[in-house]
Amino acid sequence: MFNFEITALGNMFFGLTVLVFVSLFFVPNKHRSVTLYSLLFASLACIFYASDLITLFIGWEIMGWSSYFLIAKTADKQTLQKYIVFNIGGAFTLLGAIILIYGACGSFVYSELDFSAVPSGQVTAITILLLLTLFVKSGIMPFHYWVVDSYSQSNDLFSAVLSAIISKTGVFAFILIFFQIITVQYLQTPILEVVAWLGVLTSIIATFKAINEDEAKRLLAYSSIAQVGYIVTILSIMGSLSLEAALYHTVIHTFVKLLLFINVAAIIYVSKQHRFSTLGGLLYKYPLNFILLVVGIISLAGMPPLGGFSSKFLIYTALLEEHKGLLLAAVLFSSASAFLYCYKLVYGIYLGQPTNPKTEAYPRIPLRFYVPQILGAVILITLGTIPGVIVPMFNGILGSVGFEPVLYRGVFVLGSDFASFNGGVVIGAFGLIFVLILLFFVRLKNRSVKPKDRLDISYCGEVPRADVNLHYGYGMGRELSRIGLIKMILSRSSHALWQRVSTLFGDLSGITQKLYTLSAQNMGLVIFAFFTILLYMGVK
Amino acid sequence: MLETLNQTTFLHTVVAIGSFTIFTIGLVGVLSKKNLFKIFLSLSIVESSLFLFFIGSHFEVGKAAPIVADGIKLFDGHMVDPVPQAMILTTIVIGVAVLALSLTFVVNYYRLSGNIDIDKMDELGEVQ
Amino acid sequence: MIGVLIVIIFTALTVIAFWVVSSRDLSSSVIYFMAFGLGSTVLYVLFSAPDVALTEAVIGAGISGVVFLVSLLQTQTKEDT
Amino acid sequence: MSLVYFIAIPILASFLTPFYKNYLRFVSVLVNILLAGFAAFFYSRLPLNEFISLDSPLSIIFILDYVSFFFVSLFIGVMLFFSLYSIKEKNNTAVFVVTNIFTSGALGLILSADIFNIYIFFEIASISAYILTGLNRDKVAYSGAIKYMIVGAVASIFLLLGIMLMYLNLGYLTLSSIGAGFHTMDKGIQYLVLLSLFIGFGIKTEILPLNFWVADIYQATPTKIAALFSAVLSKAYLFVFFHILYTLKVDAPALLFLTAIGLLSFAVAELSALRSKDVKRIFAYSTLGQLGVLFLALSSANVVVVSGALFLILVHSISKLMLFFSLDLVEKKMHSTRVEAFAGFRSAFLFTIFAIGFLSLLGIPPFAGFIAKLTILKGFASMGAYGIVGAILAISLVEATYFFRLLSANQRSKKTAEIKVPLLQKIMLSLLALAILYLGLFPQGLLDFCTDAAQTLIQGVIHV
Repeated sequence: MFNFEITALGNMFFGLTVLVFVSLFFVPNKHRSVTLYSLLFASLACIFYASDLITLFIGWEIMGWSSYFLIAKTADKQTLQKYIVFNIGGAFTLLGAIILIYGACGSFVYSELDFSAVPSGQVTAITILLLLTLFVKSGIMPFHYWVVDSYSQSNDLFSAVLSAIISKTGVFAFILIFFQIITVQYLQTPILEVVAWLGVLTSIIATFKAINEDEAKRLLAYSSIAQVGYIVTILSIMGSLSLEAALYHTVIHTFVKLLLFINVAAIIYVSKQHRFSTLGGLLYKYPLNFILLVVGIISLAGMPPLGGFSSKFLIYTALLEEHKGLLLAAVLFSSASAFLYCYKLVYGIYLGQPTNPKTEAYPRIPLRFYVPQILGAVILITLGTIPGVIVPMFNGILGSVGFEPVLYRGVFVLGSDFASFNGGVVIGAFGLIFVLILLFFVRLKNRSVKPKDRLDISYCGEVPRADVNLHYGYGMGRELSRIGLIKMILSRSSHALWQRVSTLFGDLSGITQKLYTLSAQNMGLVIFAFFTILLYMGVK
Repeated sequence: MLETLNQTTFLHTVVAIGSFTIFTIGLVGVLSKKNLFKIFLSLSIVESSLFLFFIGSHFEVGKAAPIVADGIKLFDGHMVDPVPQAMILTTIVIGVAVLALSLTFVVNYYRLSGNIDIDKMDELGEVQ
Repeated sequence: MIGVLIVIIFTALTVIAFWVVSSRDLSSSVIYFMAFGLGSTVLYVLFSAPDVALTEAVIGAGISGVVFLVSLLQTQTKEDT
Repeated sequence: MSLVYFIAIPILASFLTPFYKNYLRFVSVLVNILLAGFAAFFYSRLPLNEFISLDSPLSIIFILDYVSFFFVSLFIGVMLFFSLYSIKEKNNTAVFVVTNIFTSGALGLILSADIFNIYIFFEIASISAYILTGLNRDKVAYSGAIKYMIVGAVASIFLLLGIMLMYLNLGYLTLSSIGAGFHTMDKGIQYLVLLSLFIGFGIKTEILPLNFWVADIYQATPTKIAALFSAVLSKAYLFVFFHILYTLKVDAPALLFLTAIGLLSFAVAELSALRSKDVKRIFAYSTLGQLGVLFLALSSANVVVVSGALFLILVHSISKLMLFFSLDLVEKKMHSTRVEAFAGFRSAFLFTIFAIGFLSLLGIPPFAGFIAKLTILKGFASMGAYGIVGAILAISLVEATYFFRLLSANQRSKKTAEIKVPLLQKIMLSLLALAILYLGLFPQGLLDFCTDAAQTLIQGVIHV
């Protein structure tokens, strides 16, 4: 039953898991359940090191239900129902795919699976089922309903786990299954084409949803969906460079989301506020937190000089190399729009006027919140400076999956024959510019005027009342909805559909329930009617 | 005329038709009557019709009762097959046991609820 | 001869069964039921099944009838409808 | 040593009750331990046929082959568990009198290999079930019992009809001879016989159009007894039905029909549970659903699927025992089995037990239900019946929704009462939970036995 195998791919994901779990261990948390977290950890190990599909499935399911119990304490009824329907449903499609694979190949063990003799229709069915599973776990668009609510309503620590690790299991399984088990030549390109576009559309839609979001954790959840969307898009190209890009982005995104979720969690912990409209102006109170956030969002937006740029660079070059111009444009569009919500994080929480009068009374952030953040920041900065340092690990994975590594083995230089950049030079240049700007502002500081209270806007023409929300984050993104396409994206909500489906099933259930309350006599009538019908059918 | 009446095949037909009629009457009683006593009476009649059918279908004209008397040591071709009779004996006894039990329940139910109408038994069902 | 008897008794049993089911008065229903038991006893005798006949007479007609009557006494004797 | 002891000892134990009225609960435990000893004794002597009186075509035969041994040991285990679990209930002699008869009825059903004995034990088991339903002695219980008796009487009428038709046409009662001669019968009669058997057993095995009474009966029955119905009674009828069916070697369309009925049964039952507001009824619906799966799996005539079904029977029995017994504890404290009451208790132990039971029923690893489900699905995959695989998985999703709804209701709501589980109950329930976990992690030994049993079942009773 339980068969394990240590692989380079498993090592990478498991390494990420260990780092995330260990650093999160320091974070204070009200709902700390050691049993459930260790179960979750064990299940992740089970997924990453499995050597047959059953072990993978066991890990997958344990991950599903242990996360459920972790969420259940804080989430509301509907969120939980969505979570369970999507995740158990996803697991069952995985089981269905596994059973199909067993029917086709007669085995569960990775190394014994051979799809060369399997009819292509069956391979397509298997592929679609597996993709459904992966899409559900990583929240690709039509299957993302559960993600945002679950991320935002679970406790702050677990949101980080969900986004940093659990959404990556989908990526892991994608690489494992489509790069290693069902190898490239058996996969139909139309499916991959669809997957690529689904991924990129997901990232665009999620980005705009994020911009319009007023709740910090929901914003991060949408951002997480968008980022995993890139990964799926780039994976679906199925080339060496794209695989390395996907792996790189996985690593970056794990630490970015670890950093950002814990960063926000720290603010929520001290302020008990989780909406941008009730936060703001915390820069001078929590400067360290602010700096860490900046590190996180620079990486999230994929700007040089931090780690995010390295992975985005690889993604763009991979798309260019395969001549996927349209996809590249879409990714660039979504990536550029991501600046908007990144800015919202900075402004909404740290800049502007504090909207909440209690701001002065907020306590200090416990130091333990900084452990995962600093870990993330150090890694992101390192990967920005010496981006080539983890390339050997990726090359090892590519080798084990049967692909030719294409990335250079330099430390400062990241890139393939196609394009490359020197992380040291980039960070040096940006560092210089940064220092210059800093000096400029330090000079300006003496001349700036400090406001006395939040309503003191002495340079404006009018004097606002106390109930006017002056916060910039309040209503941000509202103007965007004037643009037709974006308005369409924003106005669509899964809620109504979900409501309709659950009402439908409830009504059906009500009808069948009526049957089970038949009186004894009607029961007898049913029995004899059934007997007569069968008799009639038999006689005929 | 009377000769044909005495033939086994004819008798079997009579038994089949007769017991089927009684079965149907009982069945209609079970399904249409609202009084619990009536339902259990009808069930007994349905059962009895089955017994009649079984014993009757096994009977062949001219065969004696399967009783091993002084001279006869073995069951043979002149006797009716004893197995169905043994079966029916057992079944009748079981039937009465079940009947007594069900009537106990009916009486007890009546004492608690003052009702022996099957349509008024609404204690069970989905809570809302 | 036996054929005629069997036909007659079956007819009678059918009628009695109908009475059992259709009678308004529950106690007369039970009486009819006992009569039904006796009728089938005769049939069992005709079918060369004296042991079944005995059992039916004592248990099928006798005891069940009594059980019915006793429980009727404890409840009501008229059918409501 | 004779197989009759399996039936005689429990029935004697309850008939001799006046001699040890106050100690019957201990006697019941002893009886069940004794039976377990017998089972262990017979294990090395499988398979076993035993004739009582007369020669082969007419004699009373008991057989104990792999599959009946599986059921016998399962039932003895369940009854032993039940008697140990309720050993502290001093004033409840009536339960033990009836459960002992119930045991012997169920064991008799499993062991007897001639069709009339099957009828007799069918009735014995049914009668004890009627009495058990009425045990609470209130309006609800009596009305449930009356309903049960009417439906049960209809079932036994159909079974009797089938048996009579078979005997009239073949002159045999033993299963093996009937199996050998069945196909010499007229086609129409064959169909009628099968139909009567299907209706008779279908009512008792709680299969779709014939199972509309079940939820009410479970609701009326004392909660712990409902566990016995779910774990023992329905399984006994199920086994006997398929034992007869495979012995008669029915043709493929008939089996396909049963498969369809099983699937439909599964779907409708799970759908009904979705909106139910009474936990006991939800468990009843879930039992119906699982019986649908069993029906569907057992009618596949495939060794792998059937062995998975046997595994599922064991797992389902354990899970339902666990769930109903825990629900009984909840009911005692909250005086209700409604969902609100279920949501209101506080007990980490009971919550864990419920969670394990639910996950196992859903077939979610690492619990034993997963192995059963996997084996069944694997078997269907090897038959190429992917449609059934998909249907089972889709319906299981519905099942997951309501089970997790219950769990989250408890986890999220305001707690009104703390339940302290007594030590004995705690130990017993943990044993069941551990068994589920153990079977989920190390299923191989049991699976091997199930494969043997499945082969025996599919082969039918062979003429000796």
